[in-house]
Amino acid sequence: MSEAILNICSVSKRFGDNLANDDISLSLGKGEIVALLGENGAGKTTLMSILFGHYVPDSGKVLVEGRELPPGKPRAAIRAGIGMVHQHFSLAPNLTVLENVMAGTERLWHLRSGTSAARRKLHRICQRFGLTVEPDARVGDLSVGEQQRVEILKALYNDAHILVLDEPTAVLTNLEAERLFSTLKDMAREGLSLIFISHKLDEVMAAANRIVVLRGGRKVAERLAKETNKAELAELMVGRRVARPVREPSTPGEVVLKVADVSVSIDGVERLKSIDFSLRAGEVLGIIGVSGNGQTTLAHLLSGTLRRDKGDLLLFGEPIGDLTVDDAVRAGIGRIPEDRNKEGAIGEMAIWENAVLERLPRFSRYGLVDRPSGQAFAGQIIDAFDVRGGRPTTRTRLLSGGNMQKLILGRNLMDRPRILLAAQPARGLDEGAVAAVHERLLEARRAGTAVLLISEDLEEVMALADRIQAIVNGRLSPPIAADSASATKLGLMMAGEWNEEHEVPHAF
Amino acid sequence: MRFERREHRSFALVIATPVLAILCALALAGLLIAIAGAPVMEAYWRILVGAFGSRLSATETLTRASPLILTGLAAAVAFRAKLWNIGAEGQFYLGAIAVAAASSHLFGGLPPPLQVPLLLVAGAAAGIVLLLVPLWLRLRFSVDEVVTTLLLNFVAVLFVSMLIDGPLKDPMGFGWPQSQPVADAAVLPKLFARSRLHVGLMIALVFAVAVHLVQSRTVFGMQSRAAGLNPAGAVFAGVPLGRTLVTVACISGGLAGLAGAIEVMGVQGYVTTDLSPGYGYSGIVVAMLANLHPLGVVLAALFTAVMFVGADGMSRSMGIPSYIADVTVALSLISMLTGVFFTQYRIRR
Amino acid sequence: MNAVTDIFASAGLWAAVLRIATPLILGTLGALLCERSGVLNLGIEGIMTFGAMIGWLAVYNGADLWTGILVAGLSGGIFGLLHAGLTVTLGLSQHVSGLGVTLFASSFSYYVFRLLVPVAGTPPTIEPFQPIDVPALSSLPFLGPALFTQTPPTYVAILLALVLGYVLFRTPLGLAIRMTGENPHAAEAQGINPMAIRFGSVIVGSALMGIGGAFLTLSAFNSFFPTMVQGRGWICIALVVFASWRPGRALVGALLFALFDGFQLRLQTRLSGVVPYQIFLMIPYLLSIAALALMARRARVPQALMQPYRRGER
Amino acid sequence: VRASAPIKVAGVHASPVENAWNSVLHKALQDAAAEGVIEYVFSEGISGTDYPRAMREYAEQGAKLIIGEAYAVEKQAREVAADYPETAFVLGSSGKESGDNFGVFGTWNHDGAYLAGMLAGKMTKSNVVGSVGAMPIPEVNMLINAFAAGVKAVNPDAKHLVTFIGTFFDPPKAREAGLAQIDAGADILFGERIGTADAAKERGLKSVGSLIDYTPRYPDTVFANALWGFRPILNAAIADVSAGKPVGKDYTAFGLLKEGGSDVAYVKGVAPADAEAAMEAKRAEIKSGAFEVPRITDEPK
Ligand SMILES: Nc1ncnc2c1ncn2[C@@H]1O[C@H](COP(=O)(O)OP(=O)(O)OP(=O)(O)O)[C@@H](O)[C@H]1O
Ligand SMILES: Nc1ncnc2c1ncn2[C@@H]1O[C@H](COP(=O)(O)OP(=O)(O)OP(=O)(O)O)[C@@H](O)[C@H]1O
Ligand SMILES: [Mg+2]
Ligand SMILES: [Mg+2]
Repeated sequence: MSEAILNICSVSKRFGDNLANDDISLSLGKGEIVALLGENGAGKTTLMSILFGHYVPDSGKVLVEGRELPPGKPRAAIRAGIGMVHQHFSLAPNLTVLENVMAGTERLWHLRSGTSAARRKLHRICQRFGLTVEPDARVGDLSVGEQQRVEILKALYNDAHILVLDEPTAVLTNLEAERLFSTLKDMAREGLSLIFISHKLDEVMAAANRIVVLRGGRKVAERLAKETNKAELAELMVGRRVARPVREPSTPGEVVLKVADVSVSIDGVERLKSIDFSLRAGEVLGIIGVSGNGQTTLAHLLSGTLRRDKGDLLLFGEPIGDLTVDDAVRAGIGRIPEDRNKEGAIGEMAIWENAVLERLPRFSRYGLVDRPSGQAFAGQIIDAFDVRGGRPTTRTRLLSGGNMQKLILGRNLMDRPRILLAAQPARGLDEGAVAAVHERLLEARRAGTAVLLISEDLEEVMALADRIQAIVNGRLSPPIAADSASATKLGLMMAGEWNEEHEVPHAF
Repeated sequence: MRFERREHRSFALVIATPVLAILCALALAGLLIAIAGAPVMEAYWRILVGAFGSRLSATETLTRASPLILTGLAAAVAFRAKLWNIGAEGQFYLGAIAVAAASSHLFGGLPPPLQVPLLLVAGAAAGIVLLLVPLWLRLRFSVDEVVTTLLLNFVAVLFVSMLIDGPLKDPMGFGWPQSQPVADAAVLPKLFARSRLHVGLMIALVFAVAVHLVQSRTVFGMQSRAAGLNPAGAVFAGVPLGRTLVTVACISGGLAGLAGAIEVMGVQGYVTTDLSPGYGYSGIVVAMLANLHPLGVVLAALFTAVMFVGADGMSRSMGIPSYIADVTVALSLISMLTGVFFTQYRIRR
Repeated sequence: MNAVTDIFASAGLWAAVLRIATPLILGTLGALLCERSGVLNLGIEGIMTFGAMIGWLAVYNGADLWTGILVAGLSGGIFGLLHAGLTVTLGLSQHVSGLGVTLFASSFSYYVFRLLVPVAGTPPTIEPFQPIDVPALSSLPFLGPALFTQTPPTYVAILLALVLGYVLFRTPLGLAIRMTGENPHAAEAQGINPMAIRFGSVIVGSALMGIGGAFLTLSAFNSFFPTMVQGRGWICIALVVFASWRPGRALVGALLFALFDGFQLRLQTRLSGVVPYQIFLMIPYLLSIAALALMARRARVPQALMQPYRRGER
Repeated sequence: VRASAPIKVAGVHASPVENAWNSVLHKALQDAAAEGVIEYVFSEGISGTDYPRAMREYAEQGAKLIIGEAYAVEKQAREVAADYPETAFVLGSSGKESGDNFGVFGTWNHDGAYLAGMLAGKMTKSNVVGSVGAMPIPEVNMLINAFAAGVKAVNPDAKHLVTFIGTFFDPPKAREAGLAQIDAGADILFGERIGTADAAKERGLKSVGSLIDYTPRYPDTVFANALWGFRPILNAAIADVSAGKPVGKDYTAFGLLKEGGSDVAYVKGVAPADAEAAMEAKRAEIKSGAFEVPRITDEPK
């Protein structure tokens, strides 16, 4: 490792009362891969946004090859060779790949865009790093993985030699993530320097040379990858020893939910094809699958927001036709949506309103909302589930992701649901929060709740589920017992390799 | 420089900002008055006198505020649910013409206690129908309603113009394009003799309180707010999105149509194409001034009416061009909007 | 039916179409530029009014016609600055600010006009733009009188439509504008300053609106009347939608609308009172709504239209 | 008019005072004020909603006579008058007077239009003349019908085209309407709306103006005008007010040619001499009451 190419020196940044970055220093060598690790809200994105000029730091500076970057100027950062792949994609969906890549790269007042030269350059970069995309495709038509590639291409096209990736794998499938990391390693060998942010310790251990841990806005540790291990990193992040809980043996009860031969189409595309499964009281059934294969549809169907085309849903042995949200709530089905910001909570509403919104019949009389009892309910959730950062009347937007997830769990688990539907319950959460969520799910299982766990995280499913089924291209595999599962076996299942029939897996 | 959202607003700020905004608008208007060569201080005094100085001016201010409260509520209700109804002007006109048509062709013979409510309902219904079209386009084709509701305003006024030039033309109107008048039994009672102030003001106030209660206390109010803030979240929580939006549209369009109805039944007696001096459009600004709060709408409508009637009267007593009234209203609306912004955000370096 | 073919065969109709279309072309291009950058500008009706007034006033006070156009453009730009300040800097809701600008700009122009031109009788006149013949082309049979004897601003307007099309789709600046209208966060991540782009687009777009208004008093007519813009600004807003945010189609849309109008005026002289004139006036609005319904699915609306952009806010 | 302290007169104009009709009132009032006969204040661009308030405010401010137009507010205007019996109201109206203090007047300059039509009928070479109007309302209809009747009286074969532009305030549109009529063959235009003469001017043709004298504005184009004068009506109203007589009557007649209210103003020598002579003869007949121009308020075809 040679000279440091990038130095972040004593950067601090305050948002209101919140010290998001507190005197953080960081350096990056040529060809090095540094992983930035930390809990939700630790300040990782903030630090990278300062580096890229989105935010102006309150104090401190950024040096690239010894020269100081002017603060708050993304242009200057780009010129200095910094490329950033944002946590939330920043692409214009109606423009083509080439347009997205080219925008802002030429002098604005040029009389003509150098489209053909740009096309050639993009092609060269694609070749060199093995990132193929169609330059004239409309970005909105691309898959998430392809969009991720466009984000990286944007940075490379600007001749970035320092590449920053903020949670690049959060939305990628395992396969895509693996491919991404092998590309990143190639890049490092070619002399690019990289910083990436991730909550997934496996990735971090596999890809990074060096790991920097932030906690509460401060840098708390810096380790070489070869000198540390996952357990230590988890502890450094959270500040205490965390262990994910594991399920203890139990005997499941009667079947509470049976899905028989159900198909669902959306916009004319059949998303679920004749699926069958049953769920028993006191068990966790894990459904795994690469995203895009129908688990979102399945979650929506059972949440009561989709209609089925054929087949039967049997709740406690009774066929119920189509399930509506009201039915679901009344029947004691708790629902944890996969996207907590979009579906799980309404940020601008108060915590108590989010707590009661889906169960308004219980908290209203003659069409009038019973505010006191709603607020009392929210107070109970806050106490029982350790929701930090707000009172019942606080705007929900102000909660961090982890605390918002606790609120959602709480409103569903407060009433001891008979069935709990949990879609990606720990996605994007840090180690501490993941452990807390898992603990709650297992607690519900102990209390006799039937838990349907839909997840892309194999480790999570293996730790929590009693039985596992895979969903591939809208079809559901037969269940296997979790004890007989291994990562390889599950990987095969997710690729559609199960015994009865041979399906072509969803192309990605 | 950037703006940061205030999580807490001090009471002093909430009071001080609008005061500052009004002062700012008055200062600018004063500049224009001075350019016209009139004494500025006296002009300010005349604005006050023009708005409250006599029984006439006070009742006129309230008369003008009445339809503004209703159109302001129409916008506030819709905007809360993120239904961008820019079409209150058109709904106002359809409400008005529906009243005129219904009174002269359907209910004309009925006694007041029957006819008045029926006509109010007819006016509201017409407003609703006009708003349901863009809502349908939005729900069915995801067409943005800002542009469609805006465009339908012009269609509605042309449609009214066609009716009062044709089937609804008043045969006693000496050929002028105006509708048949509402029946005598349909005229809203006056609140004071020798004034134009009519019970429409009471109707508007009742609706402001009703809308406030509905929004803050009822299940529907909470659901419509959720639908506006985050449709996906609302659907997940079991809010029937389409039904909620349709209900919101019915309230919003109905209020705008009602505004047209009371204006015809309380003030004008028949419909012409200049029945509204932009009540629908001003209603939107009124709603924004009120931060979409129904009770705030009452204050904002009063403020707008005071500014207009006061400045209009001032122009007459000072002999300066009467356009100063609209200029003053526009200036005060713009500076109030800016002021409201600064109660929500602070400047940070 | 004979009447109809007669009308379409007359060069006068086509010449009228270009004339009627000119202010609409300019206004539509202005609104289109604003919307491409993500800002709806409902101030157009007022800005056109003010442009019509101030352009005329400048010429009345001795400026030459092109200076009048320039002054109208500048004044439009200033109102654009106001609108951009309210919607881009402060992030206030765009339709509300736009309605505010219209209310202010139109009443302010009447006020200024009345102060500076105290009336007795009809307002004074200026010597407006005269039609110029395009050399060679204007002597073509039919086509010459139909298309090539217009006043200079008409040619300029058509040229501007082509230029704006080129700028938006062939230059780096245009790409930056489109990206800002689609996703300002993406633009910023590429080193583009979305605030600056929006400011620039709104100012230039509003300047075009001002010039469109000035055409009414400096070419289509020779004096200013309060309320003479008569809803042309709103038609432009409709035309932008009809044109699905493309300058070339905006040109076609404006010409089509002008064709309706010119045709309607000619048809009336032959069959007056058969169809209520209001029907003709409704057509452009209804067509725009229909066009919206047809293409909304294809989602070519600038995705960030009407969404305020605030740096550092998620 | 007696020379006494000027009485206070207020003008309430629904349109901006550029509008030809309002400008006739406005000018007459300004002139009277300049002569010291009255003290004149006015408001313009007053919408229907605000109109009654403007009337009331002027009444409360002590205006003795209020001049304006009741067309869009016939009912309310009478209510206001009833509420202010001390104030005299004389308003342009298609309706009847009411009470002691609410007088009305119509705009009857059709005599002049008829006479201008007689000139135009003899001048047209294409045998087609055209009229551009705002909307088919009675007073506009009456005017255009009278012009057409004048044309037909001297040239029964002439064709008469009519266009309504659907608005009172769009000069560019009136010009387009005029051009459309020229394209349809008209070579003399009767412009009820300003803008029409611009079309004639552009094509080097002749045009007839209405209400006010457009000849100074279009010297080579407008050769005749169907003038309407408000001064006789105003004088009559002022006289009544000063004398303390009720104004609740119809003042229209003061605006007729017979009473010197309206007239034709034409540029001598543009029309053929015999046409001018015939027209002058008819004018004398109208003055003497021997001939009355038909008043037809149906929409012209
Ligand atoms: N735009 C903002 N306005 C106000 N506060 C902010 C803003 N952005 C970040 N913060 C604050 O800064 C802190 C750090 O946020 P940041 O996004 O950097 O966290 P992070 O480490 O990236 O978390 P995650 O792992 O969830 O992405 C947060 O706790 C938050 O309070
Ligand atoms: N625009 C903002 N203004 C104020 N505070 C903000 C803003 N954005 C985020 N925050 C605060 O930042 C903190 C962390 O936010 P952040 O979005 O990083 O949470 P998170 O845990 O990373 O969620 P997720 O895991 O879903 O990304 C929260 O306390 C939140 O209130
Ligand atoms: Mg996060
Ligand atoms: Mg982050």
